Amino acid sequence: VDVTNTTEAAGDDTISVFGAYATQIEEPWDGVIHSALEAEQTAGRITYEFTDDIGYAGDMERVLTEVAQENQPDIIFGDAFGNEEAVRRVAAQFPEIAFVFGSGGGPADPNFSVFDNWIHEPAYLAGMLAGGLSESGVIGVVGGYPVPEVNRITNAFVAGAQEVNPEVEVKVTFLNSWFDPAAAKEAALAQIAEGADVLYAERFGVIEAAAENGLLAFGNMSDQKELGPESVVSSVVWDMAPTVKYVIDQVMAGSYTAQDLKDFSMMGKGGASLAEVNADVANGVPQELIDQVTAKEEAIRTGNFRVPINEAQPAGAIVPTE
Amino acid sequence: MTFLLELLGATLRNATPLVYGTIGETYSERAGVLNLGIEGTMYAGAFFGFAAAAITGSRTAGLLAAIAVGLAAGALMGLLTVTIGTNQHVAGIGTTLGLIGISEYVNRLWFGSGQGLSRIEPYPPWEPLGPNNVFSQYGLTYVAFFLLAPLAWWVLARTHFGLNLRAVGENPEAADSAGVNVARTRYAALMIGGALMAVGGAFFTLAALGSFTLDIIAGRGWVCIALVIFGRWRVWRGVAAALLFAAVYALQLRLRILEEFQAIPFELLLALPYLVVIAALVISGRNVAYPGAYLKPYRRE
Amino acid sequence: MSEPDGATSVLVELRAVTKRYGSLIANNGVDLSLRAGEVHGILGENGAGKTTLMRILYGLTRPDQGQVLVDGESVTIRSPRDAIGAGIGMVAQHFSLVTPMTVAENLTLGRPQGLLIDLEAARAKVDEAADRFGIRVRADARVADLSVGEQQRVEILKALAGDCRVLILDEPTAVLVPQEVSGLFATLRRLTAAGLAVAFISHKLSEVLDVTQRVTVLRRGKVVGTVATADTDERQLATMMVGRPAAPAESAARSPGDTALRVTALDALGRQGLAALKGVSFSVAKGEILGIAGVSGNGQSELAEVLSGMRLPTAGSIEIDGRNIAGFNPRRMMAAGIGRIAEDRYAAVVPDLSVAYNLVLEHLDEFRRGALLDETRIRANADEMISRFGIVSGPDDPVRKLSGGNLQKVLLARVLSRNPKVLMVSQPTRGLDVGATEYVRGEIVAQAQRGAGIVLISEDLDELLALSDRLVVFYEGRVVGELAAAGADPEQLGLLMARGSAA
Amino acid sequence: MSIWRRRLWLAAGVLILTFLVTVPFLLMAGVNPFAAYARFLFVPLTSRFGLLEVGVASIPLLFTGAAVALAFRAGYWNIGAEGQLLLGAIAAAGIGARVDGLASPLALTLVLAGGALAGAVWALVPALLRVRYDIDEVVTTLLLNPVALLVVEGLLNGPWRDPVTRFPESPRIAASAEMPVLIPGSRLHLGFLIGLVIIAGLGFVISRTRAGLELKAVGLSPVAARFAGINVARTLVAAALISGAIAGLGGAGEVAGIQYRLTGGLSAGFGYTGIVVATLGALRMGGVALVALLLGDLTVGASSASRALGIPSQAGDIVAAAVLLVTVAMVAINRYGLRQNRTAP
Ligand SMILES: Nc1ncnc2c1ncn2[C@@H]1O[C@H](COP(=O)(O)OP(=O)(O)OP(=O)(O)O)[C@@H](O)[C@H]1O
Ligand SMILES: Nc1ncnc2c1ncn2[C@@H]1O[C@H](COP(=O)(O)OP(=O)(O)OP(=O)(O)O)[C@@H](O)[C@H]1O
Ligand SMILES: [Mg+2]
Ligand SMILES: [Mg+2]
Repeated sequence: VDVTNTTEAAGDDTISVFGAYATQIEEPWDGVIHSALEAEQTAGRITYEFTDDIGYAGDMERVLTEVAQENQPDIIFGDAFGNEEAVRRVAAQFPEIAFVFGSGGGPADPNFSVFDNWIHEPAYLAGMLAGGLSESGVIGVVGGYPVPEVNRITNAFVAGAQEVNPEVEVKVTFLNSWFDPAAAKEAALAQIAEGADVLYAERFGVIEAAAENGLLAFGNMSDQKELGPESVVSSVVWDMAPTVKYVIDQVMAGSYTAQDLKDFSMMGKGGASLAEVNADVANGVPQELIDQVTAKEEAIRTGNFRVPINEAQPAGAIVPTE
Repeated sequence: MTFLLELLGATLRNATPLVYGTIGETYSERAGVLNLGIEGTMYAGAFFGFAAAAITGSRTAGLLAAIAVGLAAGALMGLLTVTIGTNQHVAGIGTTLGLIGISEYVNRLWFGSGQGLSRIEPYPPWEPLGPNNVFSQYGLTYVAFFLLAPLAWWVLARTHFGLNLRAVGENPEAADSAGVNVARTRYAALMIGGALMAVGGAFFTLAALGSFTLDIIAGRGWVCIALVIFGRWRVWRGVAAALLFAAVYALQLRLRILEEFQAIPFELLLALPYLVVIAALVISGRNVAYPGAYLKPYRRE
Repeated sequence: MSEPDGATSVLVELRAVTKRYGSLIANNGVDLSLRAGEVHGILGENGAGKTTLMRILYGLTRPDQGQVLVDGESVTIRSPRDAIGAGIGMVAQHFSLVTPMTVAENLTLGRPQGLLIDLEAARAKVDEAADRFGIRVRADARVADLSVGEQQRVEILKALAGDCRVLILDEPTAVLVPQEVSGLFATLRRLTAAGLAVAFISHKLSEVLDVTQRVTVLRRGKVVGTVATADTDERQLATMMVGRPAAPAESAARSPGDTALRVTALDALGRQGLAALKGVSFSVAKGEILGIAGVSGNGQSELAEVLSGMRLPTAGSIEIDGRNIAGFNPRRMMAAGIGRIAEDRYAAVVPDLSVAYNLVLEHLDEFRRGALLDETRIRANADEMISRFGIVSGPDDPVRKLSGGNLQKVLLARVLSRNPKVLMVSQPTRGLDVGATEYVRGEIVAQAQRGAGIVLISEDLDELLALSDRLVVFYEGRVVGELAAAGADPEQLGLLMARGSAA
Repeated sequence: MSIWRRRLWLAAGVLILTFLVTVPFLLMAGVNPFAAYARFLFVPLTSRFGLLEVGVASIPLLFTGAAVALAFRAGYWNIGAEGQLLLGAIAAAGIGARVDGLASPLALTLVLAGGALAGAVWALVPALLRVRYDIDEVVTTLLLNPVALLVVEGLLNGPWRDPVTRFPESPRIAASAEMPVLIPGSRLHLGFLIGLVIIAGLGFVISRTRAGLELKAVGLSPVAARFAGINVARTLVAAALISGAIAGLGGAGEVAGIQYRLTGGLSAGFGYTGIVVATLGALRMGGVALVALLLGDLTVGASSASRALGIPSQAGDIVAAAVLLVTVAMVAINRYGLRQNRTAP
């Protein structure tokens, strides 16, 4: 890509980036991308504009085309889930623009790169904490839709819990909505009623249920300690900064190629992490459990342990198999 | 037994916003106006209730703000359907669209678009018998069942205002010629109804969650429209309809995570509340008539 | 024309009232005064402006010009609330009652408002009215369950509950049976004796002569004159109204032939699901008019609905040409040869469709080319019917805009153009003025002369006696008497209708 | 012609009032309201691309608007176009994935017919409940919408889940089942033409045929229609089924012309917007077409404005709501005036 060709980058060192999001940016997934790009803009490396709430009903193709034709950015970030074919069609028409999209598919030459929130590693670690902290032996997960990404982190969380406590039972509820915190809370309360005492909040609304009942919870996407200072043990954090930085560097250097950027969303490159364990939760967290998790974290980082990737839809009631 | 008691508690909690919405819509429709603005009014109540509480630090201020927004939404519906006499479907859908748009817009301008949520300390549950029983509910739930429902019924059945309200919804010509101010009565009904809907929305932000997120109402307003018709425009039947819906909703959440129900796709269980209400409507038999002046603007000549 | 003693106090006065609807002048400089203790008749043909004038007085319409004076003071009446405040009450042509509510609730509506409904006060008013004016209704009955006559009494009670001194009655007798009419008149006399003024609108000259003290006649929005009832007669009033004397309906000689319609042991349920027809049997010969007499609510409406195909009988047979058509739907009823003129004209037409379409709605099969409507023939049919039946409207006007008389003509045209074997007519002249009434009755008689068997359901005893060859009397869903119309004794007939037996 | 002058004034009034109502929000976001409006309403119409995309955006609304208008005309309050559209999409995706090897016209016909049939089937139960047991169709059609979405999601999470991406999308339909594009290089597909033909056809049927007259009679006065010998129940069921079929066809069009597969998000509430299209179009087919195009314009314009001016995306919804409300209000005022409801103080 000839960076110097674009008008905005002409005078100085900045390049232009456009964010095109299917959901509103208040939705956590796209919010993570948006925050990372805003940080880069603040740092002065890029100019950043965005449009959101494009939806899944056929508008993405038009909006991307307009963006490519009128804004002519150097890079377009966004999410392709639910609009996969349309996004790839537009990308193919504008090979001089770097398209970097959250996607379940592979990269496409010359310009279509993919990423995803590969946070199954910290999810596994959170699962270990959950398995070790649960006194009832029942933990709960409340997720949006059973899409691969959510299945992946849920299954990793369950596997982590099972490693620490093979007898653990897991309740999994999908809301069939990305936004419905009231439903999420009710789902969590139903899990609590069925015995769950540690909850994984893939969506908003779950931590509130745990907090109200004096139980423990794990946040997702960002560190959500402030939603339940005495309940949130830790959070499974996704950070797009490494991905965004890498892509911008590449484009600036004129060496951008289409690739799968998944590594940048994993723990190894800092794109995924387990938030600092919150010692203030009720009854605290036993040091040996923290040590166990820290050791596993190190093993993952060094490549000595690979968290299994399982994208099958988890059942609503996962019981230990004898 | 504990399962049933816990389910009952969850039912009451889940029914709470529906009760506010259903009674609010009942008031509007008994006065002759279908208020499809309900979804947006609940949404705006949730947001502005939250925003006011977050800014002032007072939940009471939040509740009052929600009420104010509800009154304003009702007044807007009044302007459109009573004063101007527009098509009620478009007026309601437009109001919903606009109120959701405004709430989300202001949310972004005031609370930013970054990650994480702004939070307030929500109303704690009131637990006279200690935690984790049927009577560990939010204040707004007690208000809904022990104050609002009887009061709403009493006002409709026993007060002059209630009589006027029913009359302008059944036969505005008759009410007018008896000296009832049709427009004013309809405005009052819409505004009271709007305030109730908004409080139903604020229940989520001020009590259940303590935070505002997009799509927080998630179609519950539309459900209320169906519940009102199912309840044949009676307060008590509407409350019963809300309880039925909430009970099945809470039940399916519990069944889904039981081992015995794994063979059933969870989507089917999620559909259950809707299907049960339809089935109940079929079983409970024919509909009685709509309010006589339903959907009709009143013009004197 | 001399007027009675002017010393009686004038309660309400209208001065030079003018009301325009577009280019049409509904009221043109009308003067009218209503005095304490009088029943003041207001006469005029359909569309003369009577209702408009009364609506102005009651605040339902604002006049373009002119003044309203109450007790000699000029007042502005903007709404019924103002009118009620000024002591004016009105019973409109179309009742304005909230039918799902009880009588007591209707009476409470709009009253001086406390916080709570005081139904006791309403019940007390009902009792008081029964004592003072002989108006009897059940306070806790749902209005929807009451007969039309009872509903009218509720309307009068409503006006009286507002402490009115001036009571407006717009065509109150159009919906009443003779017994009820005399009851109403008795009430009016007691009201005027108590010092009220009553404005009384009617198309029936005999009634006006019977109950009023003065009469004002309107023609095309203008006052023709006000006369003392004692000084006038039917001929003069008719001449004032239409500019010519009214001709009495004559029944020409007819010779009934074979049986056109035979109804045997017919049972049917009514609106509340209670038995409304109980073993009804009668037959009508070709060329015969059979009148169905009865106090309203004794099964005549249900009979009309059954013969229209709108209500399924639960037992019995209806035979035309020896073929049982009981249980047929409206389409097959018509195909079997029944023509229907329903009691509720507005339920028999689609008000928002044009005259032309309404005229063919019952037999669309004949006005189509394949699936398409044959607009040319529909149009031609409309033109023909409009001129043949003298309907005052264009073919494309929605029937909603038609007056009652013209609407009735549309319905007649639709049915009669088909030359039905049997014609079922219900309340054919209710609410119509003298001219329109004559016309409709003439058409019914002409159908009989053509050889149709006619079932005439009417609550107007004069009409039944004038048109019918034979009468059957309905009482509580049964046929309780059958007699020849010629020489029938109205007194006896009335007893039969009221009690089910002539003894 | 004075009627046209009136309409022109009306349109101008709508524009000006909408503008005034929404100015505060636009100023709040710090943008020039005039520039914003130019984007909202006119910019889409100034380019070939924009115009064609307005057409694309209007396609589902042509179908749902026509479906709702037809049902409402018969006095059948079908609030279920959303669910019927989804069922049509399901059928189209199911058939479309299985017609590989068939000639394109045949494949496409099967897909569309299947969509229409599925929409009609989803409309059948509420219609029967209405005419048989007098069960209110507003409740049943409304509550079946979320159920239809759950059927979609159940299929996508279950048997139809894309085996490659494991994302909840059905397998791609065969190329032969795709809607042909009307204008090369654009997305304007055959569905646009079909929608317009259906609207014209319905308009003709309603105004010119016996069935249309019966439909209107039933809608305006069911009692009088029955009295005149029209089979009211049959008319209602027919209207409901055709309405469902048209909505279903709209869903099939989205699958065959835009998405090429079943997805959970393929409808942005098109069924509900159809109610607005129908009522704002005064239940007339010409009105439906016009309003569908207007809303298509607003859809394209709103995202363009948001993107070009950096206005929060919700501004589009606010403007759309203002346009809707101001339009119905102006139409009502134009027809009835404002004074009719004045009562005594
Ligand atoms: N709301 C209205 N709009 C337009 N014209 C009207 C309206 N109301 C009445 N008119 C016209 O005013 C005239 C007088 O009507 P009005 O109802 O007062 O007559 P009427 O004497 O009461 O007739 P009837 O004996 O049939 O009751 C009619 O010719 C009618 O066309
Ligand atoms: N809203 C209206 N617009 C136009 N004309 C009207 C309106 N309302 C009534 N009219 C006219 O008023 C006249 C009389 O109306 P009214 O309601 O008194 O008729 P009616 O008493 O039912 O029938 P009839 O006058 O034959 O007895 C009719 O000719 C009708 O055309
Ligand atoms: Mg009149
Ligand atoms: Mg009349």
